[in-house]
Amino acid sequence: MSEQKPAQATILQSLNQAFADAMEEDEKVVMLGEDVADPEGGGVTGATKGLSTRFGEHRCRSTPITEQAIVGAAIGASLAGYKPIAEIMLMNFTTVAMDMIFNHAAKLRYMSGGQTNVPIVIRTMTGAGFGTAGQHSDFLEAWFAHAAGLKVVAPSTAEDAYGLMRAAIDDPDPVIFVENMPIYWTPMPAPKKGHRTPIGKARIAAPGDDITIVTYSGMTHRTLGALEAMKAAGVSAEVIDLRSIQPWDQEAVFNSVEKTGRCMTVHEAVKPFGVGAEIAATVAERFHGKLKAPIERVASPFAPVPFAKPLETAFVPDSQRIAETAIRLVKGK
Amino acid sequence: MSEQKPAQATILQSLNQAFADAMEEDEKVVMLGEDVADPEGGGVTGATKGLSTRFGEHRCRSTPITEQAIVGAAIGASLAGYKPIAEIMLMNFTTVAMDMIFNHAAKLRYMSGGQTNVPIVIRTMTGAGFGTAGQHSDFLEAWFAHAAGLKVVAPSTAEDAYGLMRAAIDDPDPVIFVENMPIYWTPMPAPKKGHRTPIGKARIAAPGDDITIVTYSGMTHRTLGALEAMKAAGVSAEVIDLRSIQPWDQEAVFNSVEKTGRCMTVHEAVKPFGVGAEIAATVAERFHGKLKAPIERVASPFAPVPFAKPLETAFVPDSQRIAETAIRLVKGK
Amino acid sequence: MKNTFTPDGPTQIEIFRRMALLKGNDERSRKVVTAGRLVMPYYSYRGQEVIPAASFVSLTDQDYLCTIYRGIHDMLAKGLPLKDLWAEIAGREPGTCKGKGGPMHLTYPKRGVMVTTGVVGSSMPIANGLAWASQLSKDGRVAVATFGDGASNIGAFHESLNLASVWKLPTIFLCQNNGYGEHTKYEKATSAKQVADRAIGYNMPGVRVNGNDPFEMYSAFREAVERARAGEGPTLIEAMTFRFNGHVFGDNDAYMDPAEKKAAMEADPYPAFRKKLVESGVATEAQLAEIEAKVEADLDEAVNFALEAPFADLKEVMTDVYGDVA
Amino acid sequence: MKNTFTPDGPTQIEIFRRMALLKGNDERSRKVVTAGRLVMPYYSYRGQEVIPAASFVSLTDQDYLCTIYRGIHDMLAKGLPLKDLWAEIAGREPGTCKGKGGPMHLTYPKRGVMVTTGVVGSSMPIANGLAWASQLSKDGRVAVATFGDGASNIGAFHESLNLASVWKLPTIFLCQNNGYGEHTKYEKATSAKQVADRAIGYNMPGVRVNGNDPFEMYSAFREAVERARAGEGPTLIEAMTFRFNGHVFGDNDAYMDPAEKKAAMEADPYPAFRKKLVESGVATEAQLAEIEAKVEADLDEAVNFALEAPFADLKEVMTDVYGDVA
Ligand SMILES: Cc1ncc(C[n+]2csc(CCOP(=O)(O)OP(=O)(O)O)c2C)c(N)n1
Ligand SMILES: Cc1ncc(C[n+]2csc(CCOP(=O)(O)OP(=O)(O)O)c2C)c(N)n1
Ligand SMILES: [Mg+2]
Ligand SMILES: [Mg+2]
Repeated sequence: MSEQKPAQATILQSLNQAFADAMEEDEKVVMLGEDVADPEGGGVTGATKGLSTRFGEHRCRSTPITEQAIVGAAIGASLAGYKPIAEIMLMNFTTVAMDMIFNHAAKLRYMSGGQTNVPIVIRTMTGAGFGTAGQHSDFLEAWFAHAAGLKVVAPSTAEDAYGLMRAAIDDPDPVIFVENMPIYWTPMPAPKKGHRTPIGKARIAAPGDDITIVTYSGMTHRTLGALEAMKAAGVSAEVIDLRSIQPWDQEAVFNSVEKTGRCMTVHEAVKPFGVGAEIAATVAERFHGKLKAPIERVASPFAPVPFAKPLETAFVPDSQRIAETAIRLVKGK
Repeated sequence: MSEQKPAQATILQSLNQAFADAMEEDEKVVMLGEDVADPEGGGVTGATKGLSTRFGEHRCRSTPITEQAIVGAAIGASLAGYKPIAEIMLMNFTTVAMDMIFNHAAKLRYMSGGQTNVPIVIRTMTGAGFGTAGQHSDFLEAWFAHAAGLKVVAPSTAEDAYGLMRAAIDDPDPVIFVENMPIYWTPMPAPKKGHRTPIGKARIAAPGDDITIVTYSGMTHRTLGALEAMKAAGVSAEVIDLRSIQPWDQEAVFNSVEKTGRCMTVHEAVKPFGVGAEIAATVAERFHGKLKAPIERVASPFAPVPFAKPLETAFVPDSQRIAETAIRLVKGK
Repeated sequence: MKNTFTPDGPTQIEIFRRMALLKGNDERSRKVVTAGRLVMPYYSYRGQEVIPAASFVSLTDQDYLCTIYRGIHDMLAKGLPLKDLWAEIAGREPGTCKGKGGPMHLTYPKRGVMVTTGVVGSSMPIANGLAWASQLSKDGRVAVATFGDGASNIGAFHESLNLASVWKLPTIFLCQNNGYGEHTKYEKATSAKQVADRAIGYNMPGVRVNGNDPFEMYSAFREAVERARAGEGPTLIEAMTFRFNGHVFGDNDAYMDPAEKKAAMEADPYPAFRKKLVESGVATEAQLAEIEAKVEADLDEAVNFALEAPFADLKEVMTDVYGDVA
Repeated sequence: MKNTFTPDGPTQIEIFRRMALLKGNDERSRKVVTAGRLVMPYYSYRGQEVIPAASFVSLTDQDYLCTIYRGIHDMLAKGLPLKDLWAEIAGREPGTCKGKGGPMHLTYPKRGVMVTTGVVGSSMPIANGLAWASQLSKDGRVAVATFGDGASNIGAFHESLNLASVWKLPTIFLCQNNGYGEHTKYEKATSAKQVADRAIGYNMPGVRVNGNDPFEMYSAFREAVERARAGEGPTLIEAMTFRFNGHVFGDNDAYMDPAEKKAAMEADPYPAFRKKLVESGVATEAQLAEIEAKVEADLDEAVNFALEAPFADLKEVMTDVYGDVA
């Protein structure tokens, strides 16, 4: 096989590419959100740069600061055959649009008995690390995953950012697309044009034998960053990057736990009633009497995100904590 | 002991009594919400009837249909020393006020470093059974329980409706108070004036030896209604009515599972990422290797609530399903 | 104020036909519910028939409607067939939504009934999206959002009117001001002297009309439609009316001034318009009686059809949650 | 329009003092951030100093303020001490919020700084609650919500102004219209010809003023305060201004017309007012220079204090989540 150095891209670039490719291929794909068009800078992080220039401001349209109206407009246009991508700048601001998302986007297919559907993508950024404190950094994917009718994805690589975005745009139902800011600018292997990452399929980010670590989004990288310390302690972990949270890939997790006999979860969202609980409960039920260790959940402490740098740093799970937990579960206290 | 027939009251009456007693004792207790004052009927179900007549419309005030403004007004008044009880008529409409609840009520104490706090109660009704379909019947307590800074309670008896409401009003932090409509009008033993049900303490609704069933709100009654069938099958279940969901009484649940060696959860909210997941994950971790059966979660299917009566009925867990699950877990398939 | 447009004779008769259909349907609904033949939360619109009847004659089947729990009059005026309606509110399988939506979530895209919401205010943001689609497709469709006076105080109203205006969307915001939101009187909830005043804040035309006057209603709505189709943007119409049966059928009217209710019911627009049609020679008594008889016959058929229809299979609880899952 | 109220000489000097404090603080903040001595998201308010400086001289320490991420000028004008501010934005233990709130969530109840929100529009619903408390307590306090032009399009604005009006709350809605919300120009986001027009829809007084003119600003705000204290209800004030440093410090201004920015900066209200004070004989050059020197000295002290102060113990991550839990 040829040893070509693979092309590199960041998640941000890959998203931008996914938008451009989808809009190029299907004129029904449209985009709306605060500052998304080029006269407004093509998005606060530049994720949508170039799109309005290339496809017209009618297809990539900046909105007022008005999240209910943004999601409502996306829903309505989707009912008429469009495939809107709506940006809610930060995940905490989805709270302003929660009625549109939960009572409407998620339910119109069901309540109409299948006569209508809402093929929209709602992209939203989040993640601690920039000192934006209590109202700009929360992970709320567990809420959306608890809402029948919604799908929820959260990529950790450039390939999956592209592939999941394309799959989300194709999808006949509303998809919440969670973007983690701290990993936005990291160069990674670039996606191939047209690539789709199927929604609901996990990825084995690292193979291993002693414990299955289920994670997603930015925490995938911190988990991978913990592997060396684990290895040094003689622990071989299989890291599963869920990619999709609703639905989540039970088969992949089960297959792995079947092999390792141990499981833990890692996410940045606070622990109680988080995504880890659903995974732990499901795995524990399925592997009753067969697990070699209890399932632990590594997550942020049950508090808002603090501002001060040392506190913010302590808040988010780090590789050391992940490694320690895995080692303890495999090797005992 | 004397065998006096205890006085009876409904949850609705007990709530009304709790409001009246609290407003009588503390003039800082105020009430706001749609139609809550007497000229507007004292609440759509009459829960607040008589209060504005007795304490003045300035203390029990009807609002426009404007949930963000309602919760905002409650937050603001609480920052100035009042203890507002805000009604959001139905739990699905909390989505409209989610920013105020999650980004503000829950976090102001933390973000201010403890300088301010938000002692408000947000009461809200929900529950399937009245043919109100997809946007009026959802249980969203798992969302609120995932939010650091909020407390969440959901009584199943008249005594606890009163006792938890008084405790919630006393509480220095925001409390989400979940009321289940189908059990509103059932006569039950009446609360004693001044009674407090401590937040965070569960109640053993029925003692038993073979399995611990953790439930709350209306499902407590359906679980109790399943006991006879279990008994007939030779299964003795301990029913724990959580009463508080955030925080939840781990000690009570652990003590019970220690005894029974088995656990299941029952709630009306949809199963994935629901409250049952947190309980199951926590119990499974704590009792690793010691459980006699896997922990199962009885809950509504992952769908919006349908309108048609037979479908709505099939949607909500019933006593039969609860009994069957418990019997299967204890007796094997 | 003189009306800009006047419905011609056939249009007047068509308005009457829709009013008769709406009125008949409401009366039948209350009868069937009262008799216990059907159990549902019923938000009677009796008294508000003129608004959609006189308005929607200016729409086509391709135009979009987003309405609310109190919206069966809107849907019928937009063309939702009676049988589909009745089977749905009875929760039966042949209902528009297989019985899964019920009276608060009726949907019928074939006639443009795109969304019925049970959340106050939420018809408006979605109507904008439909209007945006029309603007993108350049297909000339308009999107109508109906809502109540109480809904004019909620955030979604504000965001929607603002967006519609800056985007120049072909959305028509049709406020049915019946003087109450649940049990709360307009004045106690709504700061604007009239809802139409709020249009100034969105730099869009706003007009208050007598929603019980078919001519005024027809003219105002048609103006809005023409403006929307011409790409001139949205309009806010506040149509004054009254709900004869309180908020939800069966509530008691204790919160209402009896005199106010009596006066409103005496001014029932239905007999008034009926009389006017005959007196002006636009229609004969016999013609109108025939329309009414047809409504009753259609209702008989629809109600019977619905109440004899089967419920959907229980497995429908789990279908239509997602499109790609069986 | 003639101003109803005119600040007397000492009040003019006090307004200037606050302007000098605000301007000095903003300049220092950008300097400290640029030098890398402090890392934070910084929303510069340079150019908007007149608004709170000329307004809040009519408030007492007991009056309430709810402000936003771009609100450090508001807080300082309301009396937040510099040391508490700087320690907080540096994330240190002696900060107002022990470093847990940071620049977007500064709180200082001792001077009525009750809430600083990072969510657009969310200052308003909470200010109403504080105003309701004043109304209940009959203590004459007013509650001020500040917000931007962009925020005037969000649902919370609408709900808040409506509730304040129907409840006759002593809330003052102070819109600081700097022509942009993030990178979006006013006209592209806001349908109202002027935000003040929206007051009509709430049947409350609404006024647009030159927010860079201390006299106009003083008069309009004082009128609102007197109205609120007299129990006559809320006021909407739209104060026209400009932010000299874009949305968040460090963004590039590509979305802005350079000529527009240049003109605005040339019309900097600070030197203009300074000159006017001297020319009108209200203050001497020496007096003003002394005020400015004091600001610089206080800033030196505050910055040094903050940057030398310790961070809070890591256990603070888990305190202040609930009041009854250790
Ligand atoms: C967001 C929200 N809050 C509260 C309710 C409960 N509710 C249902 S109808 C209604 C009154 C609405 O009044 P109006 O908008 O005037 O419409 P009308 O019922 O008079 O036609 C209320 C408060 C709701 N459905 N949605
Ligand atoms: C609900 C919500 N949506 C989006 C944002 C992101 N955001 C922060 S500031 C801002 C612009 C606000 O503009 P304006 O109200 O004019 O205030 P200014 O920043 O100009 O002072 C936006 C969109 C937010 N904080 N909250
Ligand atoms: Mg009404
Ligand atoms: Mg602005």
